Amino acid sequence: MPAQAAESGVGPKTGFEVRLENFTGPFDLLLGLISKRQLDITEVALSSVTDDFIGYIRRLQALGEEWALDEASEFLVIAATLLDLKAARLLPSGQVEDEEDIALLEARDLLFARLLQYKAFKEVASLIGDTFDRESLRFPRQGSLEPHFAAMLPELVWRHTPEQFARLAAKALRPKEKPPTEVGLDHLHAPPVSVREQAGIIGQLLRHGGPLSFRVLVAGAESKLVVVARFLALLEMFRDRVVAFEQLTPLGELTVRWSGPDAGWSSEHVADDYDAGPPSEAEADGLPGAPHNDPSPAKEAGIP
Amino acid sequence: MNSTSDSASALAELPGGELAALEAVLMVIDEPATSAELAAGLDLSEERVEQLLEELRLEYDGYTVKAAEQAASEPSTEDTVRSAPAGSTSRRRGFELRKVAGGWRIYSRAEFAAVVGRFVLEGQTARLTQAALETLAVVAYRQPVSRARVSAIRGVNVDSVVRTLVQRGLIEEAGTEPESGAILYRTTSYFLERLGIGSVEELPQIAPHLPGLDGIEEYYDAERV
Amino acid sequence: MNSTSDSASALAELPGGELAALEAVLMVIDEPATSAELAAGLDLSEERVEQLLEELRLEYDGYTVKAAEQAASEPSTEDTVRSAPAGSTSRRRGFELRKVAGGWRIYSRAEFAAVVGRFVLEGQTARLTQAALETLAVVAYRQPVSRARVSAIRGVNVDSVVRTLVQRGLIEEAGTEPESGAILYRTTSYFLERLGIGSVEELPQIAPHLPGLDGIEEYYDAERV
Repeated sequence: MPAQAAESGVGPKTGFEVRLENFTGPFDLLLGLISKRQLDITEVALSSVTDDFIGYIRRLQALGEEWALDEASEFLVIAATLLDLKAARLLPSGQVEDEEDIALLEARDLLFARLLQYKAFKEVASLIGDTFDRESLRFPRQGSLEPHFAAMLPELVWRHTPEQFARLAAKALRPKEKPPTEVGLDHLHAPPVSVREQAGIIGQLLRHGGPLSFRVLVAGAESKLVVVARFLALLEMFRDRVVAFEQLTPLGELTVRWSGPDAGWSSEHVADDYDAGPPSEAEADGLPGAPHNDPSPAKEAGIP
Repeated sequence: MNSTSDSASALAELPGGELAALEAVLMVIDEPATSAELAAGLDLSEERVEQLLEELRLEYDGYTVKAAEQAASEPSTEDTVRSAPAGSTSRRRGFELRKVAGGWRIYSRAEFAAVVGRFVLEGQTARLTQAALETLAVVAYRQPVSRARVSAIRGVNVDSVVRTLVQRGLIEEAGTEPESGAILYRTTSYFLERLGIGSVEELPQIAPHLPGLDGIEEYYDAERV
Repeated sequence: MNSTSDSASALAELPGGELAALEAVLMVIDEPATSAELAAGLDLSEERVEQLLEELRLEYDGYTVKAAEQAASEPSTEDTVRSAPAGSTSRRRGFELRKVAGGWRIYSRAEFAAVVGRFVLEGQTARLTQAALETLAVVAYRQPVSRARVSAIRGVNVDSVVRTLVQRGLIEEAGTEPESGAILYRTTSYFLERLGIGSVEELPQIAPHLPGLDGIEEYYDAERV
């Protein structure tokens, strides 16, 4: 888990190529890459930074590091956004035409806004760190009461029976919170979008409309969450071998084709991991979407 | 506190007077004491105590202070003068009196950190990691704040870092968010003490670093719906 | 300690010199230190440290002391003079330097015991706070246990609460942890007396309240990594 490694790392940064684990998150990495190329955040040459970013993730993978899903997903979300932006730049230049272009612009602004915000906190964090260092040179006097003062303290009022005291101990010894064995979904309070339902819609579309691009499949989505749900549904359906993917060139259009039986498949088969509240365990440890030969990509539910 | 004048005269009769009495009390505290607490213990007015504290502070720093204890009955802060030798000269002490986290406490002077550090092992704390500092910064400027919110700003899961910060006494729980039930966190007075500041308001402004924060704010709030 | 002269000159260059360095140490140590320990930490000869200690003691008592720091290279004890104003005059402090059980530390001056006592009692209650009770409970069921461990279990810094409990005679030091050197604490016989039981073994089992205690144990150990 690279982010975990970073949490305990103290050493100075010596460049991302040597010390891969040194970044404390995707924003940190992105800022590092931008400053390495001496670019202004607001006018980043996206293609080169995107390549660096993707390259960094690849090298992490090559090192065989296991990623915690929610950490990996943030990296991937940002990588995907960067790729989108880069792809848009590579296309023949044109005016802002459709809603997708506008969405892309919004995505870029959001990414930069979040990056700027992170940068601000990173800067004050380093100010706070410097102050801590400076202040740690001073030691406070730990005044302790001399026995003759301690003797002046009023006699202690003690009302606890041994049993009451034991209950108190049990309470104090109970762990405050469970160790984080699961991917946090607490922050997802959006109206529930059912993956199963979305699978049904996709099945409907594909069986009656022939092969469709992913772009078309999510065209009618009313929110980001629905897009995510449809994406997850597709993964589920891929596992069930009822859909096939086709992508002719890297970053090219992703075409989805129905490969299941004409009848007899129902979205009821789609696992309800996503729809039954937070998963009880997080077995997912690979990169979401990447290991298609993995027989069970079904638990990768943590995309925030 | 109607016995103030009696008490003041009683204190004044002791060798060293009020100033020494205040000094004696400062010796036994183990966390910053507010001027109100000190005033209650010494049975003096808070203004008088603040005046005396300021005088001690200057004296420990090596400034010559016109001893104010003779002028106990005329409480005018201007009495405390940084000036050339008047009543007594003073050398710069190995310790200093500082106001932190809203209270007063005696600290060894930073110059002697190397020497003092050989004696005081306890309380010496390991340096915080970059991740911990960033998380602490977000909590400090956005408090009270949930872990999810901090996560969103840092782009990584912060659960374990938050636990570390709680354990180190730098942040603490501050109730829950009404809608989500998520635990909120805020910084502690120990955090202020470690930073040597009086309150979170004294933290450096974040605004200059961050154009258009308000818009982003909305973005995160929208995210959390 | 053959580097004594080097170190002495290094200390002497700091504002306040050796005297201030020694003062800094004496002000913040929480247990008395012997002159040998002080000499080792300051990298000065024991004779020099004793000379400086005597000088500080006199100064705090209000005697005028011919500042010896300029004369660091001429270690002659006779230099330290109780005399009429020579270099500086000094007021009698609210604290004093005392030798207790072979060690030196700065304490509040005995004349101010009444004032200090009033301050100590002010705000003190005869009842333990919830935080103190819970900390006591953890020590009772996990003894001997270090502060770090109790902190980890309670999720907050417990340093000052532990001090209170020691002051109250409910817990006491019980050696150190071999690996870390951290001080361990155990409950006292006064604690047993207050609780009305004969020995720690008579504490009610808490397993029924707390299923899977062993697992929790491991959890906390993991926490401390």
